[in-house]
Amino acid sequence: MGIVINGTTIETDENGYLVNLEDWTEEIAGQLAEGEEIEMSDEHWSLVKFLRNYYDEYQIAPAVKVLTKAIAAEKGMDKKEASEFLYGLFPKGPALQACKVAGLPKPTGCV
Amino acid sequence: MGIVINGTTIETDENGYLVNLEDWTEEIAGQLAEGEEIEMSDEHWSLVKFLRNYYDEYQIAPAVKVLTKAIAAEKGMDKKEASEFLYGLFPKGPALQACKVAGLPKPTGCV
Amino acid sequence: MEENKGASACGSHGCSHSNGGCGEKFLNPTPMLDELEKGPWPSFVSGFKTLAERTKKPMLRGVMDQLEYSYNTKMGYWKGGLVTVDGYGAGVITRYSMIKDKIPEAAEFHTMRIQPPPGLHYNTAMLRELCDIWEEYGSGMLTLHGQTGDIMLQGIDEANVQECFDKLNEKGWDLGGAGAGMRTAVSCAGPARCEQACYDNLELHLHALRHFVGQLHRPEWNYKIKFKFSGCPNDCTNAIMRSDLAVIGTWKDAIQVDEVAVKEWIEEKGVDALVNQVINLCPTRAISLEDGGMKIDTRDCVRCMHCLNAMPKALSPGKERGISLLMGGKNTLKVGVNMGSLIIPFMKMETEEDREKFMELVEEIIDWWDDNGLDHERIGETIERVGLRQFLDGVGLDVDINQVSRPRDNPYFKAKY
Amino acid sequence: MEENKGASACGSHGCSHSNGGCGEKFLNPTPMLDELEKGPWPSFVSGFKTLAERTKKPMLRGVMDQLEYSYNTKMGYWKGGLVTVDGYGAGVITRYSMIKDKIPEAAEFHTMRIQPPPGLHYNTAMLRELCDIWEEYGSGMLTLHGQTGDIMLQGIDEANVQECFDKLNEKGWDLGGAGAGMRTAVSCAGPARCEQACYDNLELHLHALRHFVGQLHRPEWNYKIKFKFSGCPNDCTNAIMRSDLAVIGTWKDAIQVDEVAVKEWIEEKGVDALVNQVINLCPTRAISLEDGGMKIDTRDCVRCMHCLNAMPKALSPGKERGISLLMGGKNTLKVGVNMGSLIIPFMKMETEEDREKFMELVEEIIDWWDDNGLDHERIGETIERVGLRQFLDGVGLDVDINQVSRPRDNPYFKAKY
Amino acid sequence: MNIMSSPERTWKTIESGPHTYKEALHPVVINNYGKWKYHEIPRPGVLKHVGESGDTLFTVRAGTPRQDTVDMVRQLCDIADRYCDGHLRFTVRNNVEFLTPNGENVEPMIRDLEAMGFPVGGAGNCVSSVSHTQGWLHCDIPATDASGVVKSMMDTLYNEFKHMEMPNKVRLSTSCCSINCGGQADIAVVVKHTRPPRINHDHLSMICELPKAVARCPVAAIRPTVVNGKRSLMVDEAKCICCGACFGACPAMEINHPEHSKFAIWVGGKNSNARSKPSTMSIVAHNLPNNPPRWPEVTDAVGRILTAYKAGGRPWERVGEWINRIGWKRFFEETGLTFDEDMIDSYRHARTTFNQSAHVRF
Amino acid sequence: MNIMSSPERTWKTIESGPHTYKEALHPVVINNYGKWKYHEIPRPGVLKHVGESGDTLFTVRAGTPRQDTVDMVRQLCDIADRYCDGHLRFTVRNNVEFLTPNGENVEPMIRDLEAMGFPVGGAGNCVSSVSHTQGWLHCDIPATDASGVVKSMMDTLYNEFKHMEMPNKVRLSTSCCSINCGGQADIAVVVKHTRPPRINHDHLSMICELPKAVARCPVAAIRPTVVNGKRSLMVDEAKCICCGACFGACPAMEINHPEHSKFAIWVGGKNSNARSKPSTMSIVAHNLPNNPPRWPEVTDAVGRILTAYKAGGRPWERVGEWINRIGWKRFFEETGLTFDEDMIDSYRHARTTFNQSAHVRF
Ligand code: SRM
Ligand code: SRM
Ligand code: SRM
Ligand code: SF4
Ligand code: SF4
Ligand code: SF4
Ligand code: SF4
Ligand code: SF4
Ligand code: SF4
Ligand code: SF4
Ligand code: SF4
Repeated sequence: MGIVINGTTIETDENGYLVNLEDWTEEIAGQLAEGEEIEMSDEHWSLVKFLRNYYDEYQIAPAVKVLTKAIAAEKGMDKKEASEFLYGLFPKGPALQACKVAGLPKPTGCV
Repeated sequence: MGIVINGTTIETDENGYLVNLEDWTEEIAGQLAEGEEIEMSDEHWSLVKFLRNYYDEYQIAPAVKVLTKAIAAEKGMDKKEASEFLYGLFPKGPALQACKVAGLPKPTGCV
Repeated sequence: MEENKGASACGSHGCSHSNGGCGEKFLNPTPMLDELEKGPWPSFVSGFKTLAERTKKPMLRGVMDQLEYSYNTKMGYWKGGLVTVDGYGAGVITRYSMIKDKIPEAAEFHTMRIQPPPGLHYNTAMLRELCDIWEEYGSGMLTLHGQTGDIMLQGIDEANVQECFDKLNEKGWDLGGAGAGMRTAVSCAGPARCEQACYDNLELHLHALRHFVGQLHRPEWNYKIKFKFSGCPNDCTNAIMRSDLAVIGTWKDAIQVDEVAVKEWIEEKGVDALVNQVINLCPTRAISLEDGGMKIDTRDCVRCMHCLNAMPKALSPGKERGISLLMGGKNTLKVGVNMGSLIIPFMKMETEEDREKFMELVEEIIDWWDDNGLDHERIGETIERVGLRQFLDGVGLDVDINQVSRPRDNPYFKAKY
Repeated sequence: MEENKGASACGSHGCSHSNGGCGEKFLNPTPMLDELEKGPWPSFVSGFKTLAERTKKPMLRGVMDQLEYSYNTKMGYWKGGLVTVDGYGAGVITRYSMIKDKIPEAAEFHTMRIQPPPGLHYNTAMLRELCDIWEEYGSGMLTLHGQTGDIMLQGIDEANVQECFDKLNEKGWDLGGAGAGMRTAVSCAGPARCEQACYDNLELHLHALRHFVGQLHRPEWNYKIKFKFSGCPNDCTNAIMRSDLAVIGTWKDAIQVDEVAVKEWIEEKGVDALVNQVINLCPTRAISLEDGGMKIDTRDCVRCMHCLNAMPKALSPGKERGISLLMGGKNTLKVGVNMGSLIIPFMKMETEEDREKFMELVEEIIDWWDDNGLDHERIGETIERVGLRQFLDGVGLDVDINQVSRPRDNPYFKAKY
Repeated sequence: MNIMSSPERTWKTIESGPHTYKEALHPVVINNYGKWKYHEIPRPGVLKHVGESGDTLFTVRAGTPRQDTVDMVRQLCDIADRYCDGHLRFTVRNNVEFLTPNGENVEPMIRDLEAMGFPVGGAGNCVSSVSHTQGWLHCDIPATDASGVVKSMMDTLYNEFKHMEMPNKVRLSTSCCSINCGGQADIAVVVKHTRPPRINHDHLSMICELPKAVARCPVAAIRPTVVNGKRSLMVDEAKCICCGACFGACPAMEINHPEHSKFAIWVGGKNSNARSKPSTMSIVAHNLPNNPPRWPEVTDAVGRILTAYKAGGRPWERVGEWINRIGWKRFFEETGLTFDEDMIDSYRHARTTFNQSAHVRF
Repeated sequence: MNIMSSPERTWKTIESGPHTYKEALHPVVINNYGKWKYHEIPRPGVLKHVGESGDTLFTVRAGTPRQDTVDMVRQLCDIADRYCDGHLRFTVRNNVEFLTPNGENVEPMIRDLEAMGFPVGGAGNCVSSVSHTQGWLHCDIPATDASGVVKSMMDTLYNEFKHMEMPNKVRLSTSCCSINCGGQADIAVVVKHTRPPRINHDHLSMICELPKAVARCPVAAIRPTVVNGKRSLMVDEAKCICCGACFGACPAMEINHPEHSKFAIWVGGKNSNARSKPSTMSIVAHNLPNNPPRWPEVTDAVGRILTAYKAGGRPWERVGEWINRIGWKRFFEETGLTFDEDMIDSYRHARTTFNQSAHVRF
């Protein structure tokens, strides 16, 4: 399947992830978020930036634990609050939704 | 104690080893050999060269095993013959006599 | 036919039916699978066929076709993905087919893991409810139970997941664990039926999994954590090997002995049997033969359970009961299989306060692992890598000789000086 | 006095005697050592004093002074060096004092390691000979025996070493091992006195150490190799832990049972004792209680020796006797202590041919280690590092289930495909 | 935490965790909760529990395929409603248990269950159901179908499930990859890969997080490389121990193979603390072919082990304890299996499996 | 090989190896060689051997200091000449044994030996002599004097040597550094360094082969450095496990310290295969001071262990087997010693010492 941007079809897999990661743009991110019924705020975009920077540096998506700790540290929350904040931003979870919107590879081994 | 070369006393320990390894010269080697009642031949000098080169490269004296294998390889002997050849050259053993003549550190841990 | 591979072919026998069965049957031919309908043991294939022919769900036909294909090619064709419900990051095992072009009816086949009641105790109302909802939204296939302890509702489209969950949740069911978080737990029958149970494992199971419900649903640890709750050291839940946190009931005082029943046992079975089947099998020689009878030296007993198992009428666990906590069990991945090791030799486990105190301890333990563990490292691997002593220090637990089978046999540590 | 430190001071009490005793005594005061003359156990200090006062050897006075100094400072002051005899690279343990300026009479104190007869069997002629030579050339102190198995003749000047050795050699004595070569061996009393001996360990000891005499005297391996020869699995030489090559006598067939003696034992000690002291202590439950008597299931017996030890009149080793070879024992250095592991479950060891065949095998083993071992790595360390299977392959030995306590519990190997 | 995100959703999630259990307990169970005195096994598949109160409760256990259907579960519920006042449970080993205080219900219940195809048995000293996993039906990394292996095995072991003729309980497990989700057991049949992974470079560069795959390898056999201009990985086959961990991290590391993914058989696993400490399993056969639909080589080997154990085990010895008494040498002789050099441990702690004694078997 | 090198030397070396033994054997021994039937221990320190022929042989065992003199050996020879036709032997544990077929020689021999200060005993279920090493008398790396420790201990254990009141044999050993040349024993007293080595940089650069010292360290704690312009080494104290291996390779790595080189006590070593497999020792006390000339803290601890074992051990249990039955917890309670966190293994294979069971002691 795919999403259409300016008449071009960008290929996505059955979970809506980009098949070719180089296709990512902020515009595409917005479309991916729409598909998840997520309204992007500054907090959302801040998280997307964090994810993309992390991936650039390490070539892996951050584990949810890493993400949660980063948010807790930045916002002065405990781990539980940070987790709830994260799921507030992305109700179906950082793996499923945040990484998708950020254009990172689809995480495996979450079973 | 020491040995005297050209009027200079070169310090040696109670086993006759050079205290300062930089003092070594072929002349000193000859004197050390004399002290052991060893008449230096080409074979002896060849072994001394091997020892000094090895020490320069590795900063340790070759284990007797290494020495024996090297001789066996060079002369086409088996290990037993090489060992006997070695003790023929230096009757009290490569550790005690050959390393001393070659100006290497006194081996430890031979107990 | 090969030219029909864009449509659903009639399984392996090459029939040209498209998106349909063969003849009047709903299902395509599955000769390999059919072999497994023979023989006396109940056949999962027969069960699947019956269900499919009755409900005529295309997903069932697709799954059967793909399974048949696997049996022929000796390869698997499912791949992972990410499907979940609102607010949860785990609990649905996503499965997309790698050969959906070949078998489109098997394109998706997700599983919902559902937490059962502790001890796998049910009444028929619960089960009928579960079945009705599952037949409505899913395939009708289910596993009772998954090895970790879940009810596995196998086979649902992504489109139906949220609604199915809502219906189940309404009836008291909740998703089970997956990913790097708390997993669903298992309890043995416990005090509901077993005379050996040394604590209320069913209640502790419920308490613990409610305590960690957030981390079960929204995994965020290094890797998974599993609890298993066995009522006694027979360990009928295989807790020691199959859980990171093995809670095993035990006792501190003497085995309760019914002398009359002991005599009856000996009269029935004989002194040879007493020696060969009981005395000689005590691992620490706590039991001696004394004038044709048995004497148990309590201080040598390690609560292995054998004599109680051999003489159930005559012997019972002591009165001072509680739990031992063993940690670090896991299977073979990476470092090889590990049995759990004893961390807490004994804790009382009778009251609500006892359970709360235990939860606080487990929180400490998990925090330490969260801070010190590497990615994808089980807690047992972390303890081994970092050191048991460092773990105990880090969690604030006392050193106890029961934590080791022996003190070290090497002098290689730097003592205080 | 401090100003006399260039000369030999009168030990720790500061007496001003120079190179002489205190008063009419030859020895200087040694108050710390004197403490060890008290109490009922034989005192090495008393022995030393008696010898020194009789022989008035300065070396003895020096050694006593230095030992006293060590007792006061809690430090040792000997250092190594290289002293040997012609044609040998090992056998004399060189000791020079690090404080010869302070205690010049202790400047040198070398030890000659001498190989004893196998089984430490002596006649008085041998020992008197040894003592006479040692008193003439050395200190007169000796150790019977060193832990590896040598007679240690402690305390000789370098100047006397060659001549002393020649005199000893003339009488049938030879130097023992040191350094990276074959070491002196130990045998238990063996068939000379022990009813449990399953092979002639004294003869094999002699044979083996003669076979490797060259590598004992001229070390050229990675590190040391030790043999120990125990006549049975009681292992009275501690072979399993204290040797690289532990040769332990054993048997293949059934334990020989004298039924009459068994009955007598039971009559004397009782059935309770039979159960508690024999049956319940068999490690593999090979022995059962049967109608008040014992039944040994030969196939379950692992030749541990216990029942034979408990009932020496009634039970004896089987008739089909030989040796097991265990390898890899060592103490704690670097990798921690290792017991030897079983490499050859059984070899006949009766004839000269048997002994020759065993020597060939050991040569193969040592060659493999020589080729694959790292510097200062015991053969057991090499086998562990490289792998037991690679060792067996490399030496041409058959794989045998007895070599392991169990097959592997992990699937982590690459099988043939 | 309460979640409400989908606009058309009306239900508000209740994170309830495990289902409650008290309503699942039979009144007689509730009355004797924690006050049971002893039990007996009056006949195969039937347990009789006696409380301190004198109350008795009967448990009738029956085998199920584990891979069930709603139809099958409803049948079980019918039985429970008819004989057990609507109460039943499942065992950790996937058997179903029906609980009744009425002794006279036992016989007819057994008849009905057997008629439905559910064999009554699995209690006491017998072969119970096989702990097993999902295989080709659902898992993303299986090399076989555990359920098919189980059906094949239990067809041959049916009578051992229904009678009590073993020295002690026999626990079997089957798993579809080396991870062995089925667990440690008296006898386990587990997939064993024999060949290193073949890397699908196209997939890898597209779908995998390369550093994660590298980190999964316990022996550092995976290295980065470039293939067709894209970052990829390569496997040092000399180092690879065929563990399959990389496949779990990244499906492009294809270790499954129709021919080279075989079966191994393991024995001696024990989780209980009875007598000896719990023990892990040891490998006793491998390179057995993956032969659906009946896997004959596998069932044959399991059969030989069980035959020898049944004949030679002493009362209360588990399979591993029987082996410890008779020795591994005799185990291989009596089962006709072969000890080979691959069975010598070469992984971490291998040293500790050497026979560091003169305890020897002939 | 025959060697003749020193000009004034007349003897030509005969590489004979071990001294021959046949001439050392008593005629009765020769006649019954390999044909002994059984033995008894009729009284402490006396063994009676009976051959298949009916011949009997008595062995009288006496303790020696191991660190002997020619005077002492001649005394022993006098005894042997007087009572044993000139035959004697030494045990692997440094006791002396006198062999005679004449029963009437036993009593007077014992009297003479005791009069000379050689205690008769050490056979059967008692505390035998202590296996020990050279210490400050001769070794180049000792932190204590093993012979002094032995004299002190055996003074307190004298009666246990002379009687048979223990559950089984008790083997003791003492070693002067962590290498433990004295071996694994029921109870061992071994030096344990507690502080990393202090490097004598002057000596090091002069006398040591630096790479050899680096290679000796099992935890890679030694690194090259430059001190005063010369190549030298440094120790990472955080990594160092105080093993002392570097000291053996190079005396400039000074790990011995009058205060920080202490004693540890170990129990449960067993070399025999009787009953249980051979076992290594476990540490049960450490940080005991090195207090010549009587080492009271050490002898006290050993005494407490022996008292508890003597009181609580069952027939045939070695110290380690007694502990396995009663449990480590009770061992520490009954001996008054303290289990501490340093006793938890942290070295290779530590995992295998965790208690992987629910076997627990209270
Ligand atoms: C129902 C069940 C617990 C549950 O909540 O599901 C259960 C129930 C009982 N177990 Fe169990 N065990 C159950 C799984 C286990 C397991 C786990 C497993 O099957 O994988 C184990 C550990 C196995 C292992 O070691 O790996 C287990 C190890 C034992 C033992 C120890 C056996 C031994 O000697 O090693 C006993 C003692 C005995 O046999 O009397 C025991 C005893 C019992 C008793 C007799 C307890 C009692 O007093 O009522 C129960 C009936 C046993 C029977 O069926 O023979 N139970 N028991 C499980 C039935 C499994 C099945 O369907 O066959
Ligand atoms: C479904 C189930 C087998 C079954 O048919 O019952 C299962 C199936 C999988 N297991 Fe498992 N494991 C299941 C119980 C176990 C158990 C047994 C237990 O929990 O009692 C173990 C051994 C205990 C343990 O945790 O080690 C187990 C050890 C593993 C491992 C290895 C963990 C290790 O440290 O060694 C993995 C690998 C991983 O986590 O990446 C794994 C991974 C997996 C994955 C997620 C592999 C994958 O790549 O997808 C499988 C998903 C199959 C699927 O399609 O649903 N599974 N797995 C069990 C979970 C059902 C449930 O929730 O009730
Ligand atoms: C003389 C000696 C062998 C030698 O050639 O020197 C010897 C001789 C005998 N030993 Fe031993 N053993 C001797 C050192 C050993 C050692 C090594 C040691 O002392 O370090 C061991 C291994 C100890 C260990 O396990 O670490 C040893 C483990 C045994 C055993 C097994 C004990 C056990 O149950 O674990 C027996 C069996 C017995 O006690 O009946 C035994 C039995 C015997 C018998 C009874 C054999 C016989 O039938 O004649 C001999 C007299 C025993 C006695 O003194 O009580 N011997 N025996 C050693 C005397 C040492 C001493 O002076 O005290
Ligand atoms: S673990 Fe113990 S309490 Fe639980 S069912 Fe088994 S025997 Fe009963
Ligand atoms: S429970 Fe086990 S350890 Fe305790 S007395 Fe009984 S058999 Fe022995
Ligand atoms: S090892 Fe065996 S043969 Fe040798 S003395 Fe000891 S009991 Fe006798
Ligand atoms: S020698 Fe040991 S294993 Fe053999 S029957 Fe006797 S006690 Fe048992
Ligand atoms: S054993 Fe392997 S293939 Fe089978 S369910 Fe578990 S992870 Fe999947
Ligand atoms: S199969 Fe295992 S050992 Fe081989 S490359 Fe993959 S992770 Fe590494
Ligand atoms: S134990 Fe240490 S100090 Fe004592 S003799 Fe052996 S190496 Fe030397
Ligand atoms: S004492 Fe041991 S660990 Fe410390 S530096 Fe020396 S060799 Fe290394």
